[in-house]
Amino acid sequence: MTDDLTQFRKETRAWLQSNCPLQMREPQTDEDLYWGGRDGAFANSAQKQWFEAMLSRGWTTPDWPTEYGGGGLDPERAKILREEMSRINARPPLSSFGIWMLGPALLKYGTEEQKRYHLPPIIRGEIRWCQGYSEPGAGSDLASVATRAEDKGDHWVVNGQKIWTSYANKADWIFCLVRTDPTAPKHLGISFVLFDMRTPGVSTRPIRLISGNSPFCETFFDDVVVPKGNLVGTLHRGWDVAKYLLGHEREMISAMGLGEVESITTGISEIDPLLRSQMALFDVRAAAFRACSELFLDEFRAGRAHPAKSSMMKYVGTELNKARHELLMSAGGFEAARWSGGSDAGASAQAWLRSKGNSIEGGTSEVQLNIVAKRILSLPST
Amino acid sequence: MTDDLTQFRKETRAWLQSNCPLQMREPQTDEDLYWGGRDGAFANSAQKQWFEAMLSRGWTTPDWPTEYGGGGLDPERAKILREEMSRINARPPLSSFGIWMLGPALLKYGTEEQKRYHLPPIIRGEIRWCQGYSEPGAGSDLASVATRAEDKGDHWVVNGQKIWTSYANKADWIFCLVRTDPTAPKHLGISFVLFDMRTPGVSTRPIRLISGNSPFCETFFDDVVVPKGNLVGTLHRGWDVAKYLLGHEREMISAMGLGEVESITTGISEIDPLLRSQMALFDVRAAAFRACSELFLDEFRAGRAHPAKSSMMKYVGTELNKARHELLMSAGGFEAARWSGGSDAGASAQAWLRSKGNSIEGGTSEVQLNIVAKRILSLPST
Amino acid sequence: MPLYHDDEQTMLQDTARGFFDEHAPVSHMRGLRDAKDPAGIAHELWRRCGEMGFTMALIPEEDGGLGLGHVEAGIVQEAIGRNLTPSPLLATAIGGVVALRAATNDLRTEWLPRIAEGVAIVALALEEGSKHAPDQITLKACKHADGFVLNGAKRFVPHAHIADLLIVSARSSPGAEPMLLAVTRETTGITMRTQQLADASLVSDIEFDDTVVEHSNVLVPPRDTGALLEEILNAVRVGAAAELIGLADGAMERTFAYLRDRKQFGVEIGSFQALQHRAAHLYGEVELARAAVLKAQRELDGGSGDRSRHAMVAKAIASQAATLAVQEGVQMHGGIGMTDEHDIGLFMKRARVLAELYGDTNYHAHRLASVNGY
Amino acid sequence: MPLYHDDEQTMLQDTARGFFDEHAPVSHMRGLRDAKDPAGIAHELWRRCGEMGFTMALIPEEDGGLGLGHVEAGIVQEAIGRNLTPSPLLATAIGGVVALRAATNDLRTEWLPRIAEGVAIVALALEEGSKHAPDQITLKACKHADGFVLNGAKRFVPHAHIADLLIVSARSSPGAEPMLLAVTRETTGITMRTQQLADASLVSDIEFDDTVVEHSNVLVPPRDTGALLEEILNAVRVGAAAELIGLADGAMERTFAYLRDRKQFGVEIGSFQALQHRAAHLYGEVELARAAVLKAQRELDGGSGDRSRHAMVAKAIASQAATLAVQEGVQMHGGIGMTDEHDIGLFMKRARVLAELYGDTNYHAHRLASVNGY
Repeated sequence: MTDDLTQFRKETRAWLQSNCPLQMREPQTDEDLYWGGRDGAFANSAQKQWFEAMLSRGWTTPDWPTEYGGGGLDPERAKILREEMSRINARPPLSSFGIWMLGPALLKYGTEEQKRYHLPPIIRGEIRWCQGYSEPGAGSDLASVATRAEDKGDHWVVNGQKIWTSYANKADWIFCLVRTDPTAPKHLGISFVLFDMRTPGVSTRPIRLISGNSPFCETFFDDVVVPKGNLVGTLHRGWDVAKYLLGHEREMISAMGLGEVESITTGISEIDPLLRSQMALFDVRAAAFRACSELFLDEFRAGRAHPAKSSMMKYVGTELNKARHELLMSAGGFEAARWSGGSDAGASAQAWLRSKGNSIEGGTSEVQLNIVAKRILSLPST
Repeated sequence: MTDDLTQFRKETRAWLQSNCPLQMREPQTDEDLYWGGRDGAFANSAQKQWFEAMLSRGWTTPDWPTEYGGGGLDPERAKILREEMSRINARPPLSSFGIWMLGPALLKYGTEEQKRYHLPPIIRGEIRWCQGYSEPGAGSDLASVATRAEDKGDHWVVNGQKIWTSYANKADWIFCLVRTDPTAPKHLGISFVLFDMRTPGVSTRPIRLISGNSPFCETFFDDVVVPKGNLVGTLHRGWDVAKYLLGHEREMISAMGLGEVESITTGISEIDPLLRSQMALFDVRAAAFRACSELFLDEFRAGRAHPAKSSMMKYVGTELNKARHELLMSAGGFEAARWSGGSDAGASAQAWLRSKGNSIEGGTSEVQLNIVAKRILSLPST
Repeated sequence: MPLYHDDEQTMLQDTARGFFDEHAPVSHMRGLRDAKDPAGIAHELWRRCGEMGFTMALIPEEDGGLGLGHVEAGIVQEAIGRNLTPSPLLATAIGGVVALRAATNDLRTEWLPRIAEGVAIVALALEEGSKHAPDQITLKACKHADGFVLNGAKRFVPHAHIADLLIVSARSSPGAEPMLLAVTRETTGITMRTQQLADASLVSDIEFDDTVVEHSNVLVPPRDTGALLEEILNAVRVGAAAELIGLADGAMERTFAYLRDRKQFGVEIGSFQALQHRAAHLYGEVELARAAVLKAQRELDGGSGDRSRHAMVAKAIASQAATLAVQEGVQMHGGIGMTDEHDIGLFMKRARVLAELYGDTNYHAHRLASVNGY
Repeated sequence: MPLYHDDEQTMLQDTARGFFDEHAPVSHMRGLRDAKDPAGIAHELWRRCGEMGFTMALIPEEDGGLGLGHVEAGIVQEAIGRNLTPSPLLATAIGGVVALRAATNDLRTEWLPRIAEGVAIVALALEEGSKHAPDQITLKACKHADGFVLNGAKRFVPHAHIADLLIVSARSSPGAEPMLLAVTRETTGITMRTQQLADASLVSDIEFDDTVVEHSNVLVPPRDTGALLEEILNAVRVGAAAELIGLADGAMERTFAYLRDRKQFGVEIGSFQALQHRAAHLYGEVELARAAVLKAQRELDGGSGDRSRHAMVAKAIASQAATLAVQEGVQMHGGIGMTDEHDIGLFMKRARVLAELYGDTNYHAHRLASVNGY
């Protein structure tokens, strides 16, 4: 068994070595991500080559079942693949809310038909998904869904508004919480539905953030027709699907994005002794967080993680990332504070401001701490 | 007017110069405090000389009315006296819960007879007081008083137990919260009474702390007879007196004890660069806290301070003092961790452990934050 | 003298807050930003600051000023901070005035009245790197028949592009005593590259290329120029600290109001104890900083020998408190706090720049430790 | 290999916890303290640790041990930490064993079996000052006919007064490669002064006065002694970190139980959101530290080139997490937490000493920064 794994590691390393273009081993910014979708275009030929190589092995989703086009790797092999990719700093070939969020929910709650219909295009990067959870005024209270789906026999008519929909203006399909029973208690009248963003009545408006960028949208539904077959899970029990998926989202946010919290030494020539001290203590935490991410992912993939531990990871990881950007701004001084021109054309300042959203999106730090206190520490409710 | 103050400062400086023995300008530890009382004994002749000199001017209580033996100074002169004492590091001549806590309450709520009876012995250090507020199991919920005072016509019979009574085993009299109306709502059936600790039925038991010292006691009342004339304020309205006094206690704890949060550079020869950074940031805070204490005392004595600001001062000051001791322990390493022998016979470690009580006694940090949030920031209650 | 404001100072505070709240609230700054205003400030507002006397606090009465102190100058600066008002007041009426009123030559009589009137704008060209380091001066001033010739560069100079006068630090040779030169912007041999910082303020990198500065434009103080430079820095550090206090107040007011009003899970979010404790903690931090700033202003006004130390403490802790105020502000506002549409993010950006300006918390804590002998 | 414990390790954890929970809970430590026990440990317990195999994890099978790794040694150390058990296990079965198993001479065969049996106790005499600084070695070892003569002192050596063997660092001259000597306690020329630390543990200052150490007692590793010293330090740092994790767990369990049970104002105090958030934050800090310690143990066992770095991280963050755990523990217990009668204060005292032992957070963060090149 261990020999098999050693062999797998050896082969994987060799395969990556010959298939991952050098350009795909460079550090990447948000702009370098490949999101796929109907309008997805590769930034360059190396990106395309890398994507296609990985896809040929099902490694855009290494641990998804082969029957839908996934890699079918067991947890140990999936970990080896991650480690070997990390070793050469290989970029993920595909960024996708379909992979990170919808896929796991479909694998657990979807019908066989839904899986066959939706999973392969996700794996192949053909359909780009967005998530319709938050609504204006609801904030952390995600279950207060006001978007209504009216029952019209074989379909619903959806009316309402979502907010904080990541890249809704670039997405092909949306997975969405709608209220199907307005008379039931808050958590019990919600359903989880999927629909095409080209359906008549769907429109989006990007939200400008303090960073100057607009990764999120307001999304409006005006008499949108959604076939009944697009329901995932049980009618009125969409909250179960949503919660399951949120746990996954937190795992992804905490473990994928931030597992690689980097040291911040790069590019700083002169540092004052106090900043150095803060960087040193940060580096200790960053190294510990990397270990913690590794442990959590190992536990998670083996089904051993406490279901609420992703909340702890999300809290710690996002706060750490914010601290990292504060330190980078301190280190960079006025140069880092530039909004235009300069060595990085405002990229440092924008990344710093962007990081402030980490502890808000995907469940605020406060919500995560509530979850940890109640579900892991069993502290009493008021 | 300003000339008068300048003249007062000049005279005070000269007077202190000739009357404050050099030994009374040395840094002091808890053991060097003079508490007075029936059994009060001076540690040495310098302490006696200093106490008597200050008393001769009423300066054991500089701003109390002269009719009871106080110094009768206005706020500006009282501040000048404090500044001039601080300039030469003069020790306070008398430590006294009578001065810090009971006196202000008597001045506000006491009858003229009570003031004439109790204030002069406090000012002269003849009677040492202790405070009977906390009860076992009540914790921060001070109003949950179970000690009962049964009405027997011209007197009460008190039965019950107090805890965290500072130096009860050394005190001559106690000011005490007792329940006089068990049927009234929690805050409305409490009275504020005074009695002699020699009254039959009073007994005390020191509590050993983690520091190894026992500044606090459990205090037991077993059919203790308290004359009705010993009631301060209105019957059943003792909570008003208690609250007023708590505000004063917090003021004293935060401003007197900690206004002088010292830098921690003394005696440290070699410090690692991270500790130095932490000390530097501590010194910034300590200097700011000294300014804040000055401002608060000025406002307080002019009657301009928000009544809940003492809670903020208590919170900030005690947390700062705890941080100071953590840094001192880090700086001192194993030497500071000694419990016996060594250069200071465990004094560093004991002072460090003692400091942990700062944010618990006199209202926990959590209680202070609640008060600030509600009374200063007007945040809503649940 | 009690540390709190006296009645006249309290009146001035009411006046200054009233003025900036009315004439230059946050929407004023937003308007200039969105219009990509090339000046970055409203000249009309600057003129009115002169009319109100805000420019005059530190100008001696014989030079047409009010002869007040740093407490008063700080009160105005705080009102600016509350409103994020883009204004050259700090550099001009605090830094510039402290520099020029020390001049023993005609510079004083030439410029102070024009500053008092709200006409002249002064910029402080004291930095050469991306972190505050006023001792690192490589700009070279060589002797010349008519005065000095400057060669080198200054960076990140706020308001330089609209300044009438630049106060420039230079050295005749490495290690020599610093010199301060009062150079008009139109002087031949000066080129500027002006760019925006995250808070939408405009700063300039300035190249000096054989720039001739006449003798009459050399700032000659009665004592040494190094000490004057320290005085100028003390003044602008404490001024920036006051602006940070105002900024922290503005951020806190918005945040606490949001906590009181915003409902989630059916209750006001301000009733959640975890947020209450953080809010109360934040309040304490800002009160600490407020007192430290007031103390420093008093020490500057009293000419205390400890004034540099108090200035360090004030700038260090005000930067820290304001940073906490904006971090908590954005986080407690949640998603809406991340949008450009909401003001709280503007406070965060301005706090970042002000925290750097004239030395951040680390810079001053480090210096304080050195002064304290460790 | 996944980072979490495998089945055998989980079984060992159950065994170790069960053993120390039963035979040496906090009351055991309290009993030794209150009796002013001159040994400071229970010899009977030590012997039973041998029987249980707890002393053997790192001893090679050919020397009578189990040939396991730092993960297993750490599991035992963690169980000790949970119970504040006074034990020479860290110095003996981790530090001592790593030192002695590297010996190329008879020291190895002479001592390892006796450690395995729970008979011999080893102390590490590596410090000379009040802060951890294993490179600062002024203890002098001069060549001599029979070996070396030691002159100088070591300080704060845990368990030295009951140790059979002292592992002592020395130098033949300033700047020379360090030497490690295995000296029996009875050797002529050794005097000890034993005192109590705040956690009631006993440490000794040791004077060496013309102490003759024979050649056979010089620890001769296959490679250089400096590298061996680093190996020993890595091992005890990670071991102390594991003990700190156990200690933090013990403190947290008591504190969270108190939050669940204790009522105030008519409700459980654990229902107050401010305390919930602090508890959850604390949990996260300890989980971070736990993972870092596990990672470091794995890296030590794998002989990774990065193991020193991981050891630094583990000790640094475990010290920090445990410190937070005891601070929150005492504060959340309120008044009762300040009494000697309650156990939480004992956790605070032990955490302080363990935080210092083999380098505190600052020490290791500083070294990490140096290794990381800044």
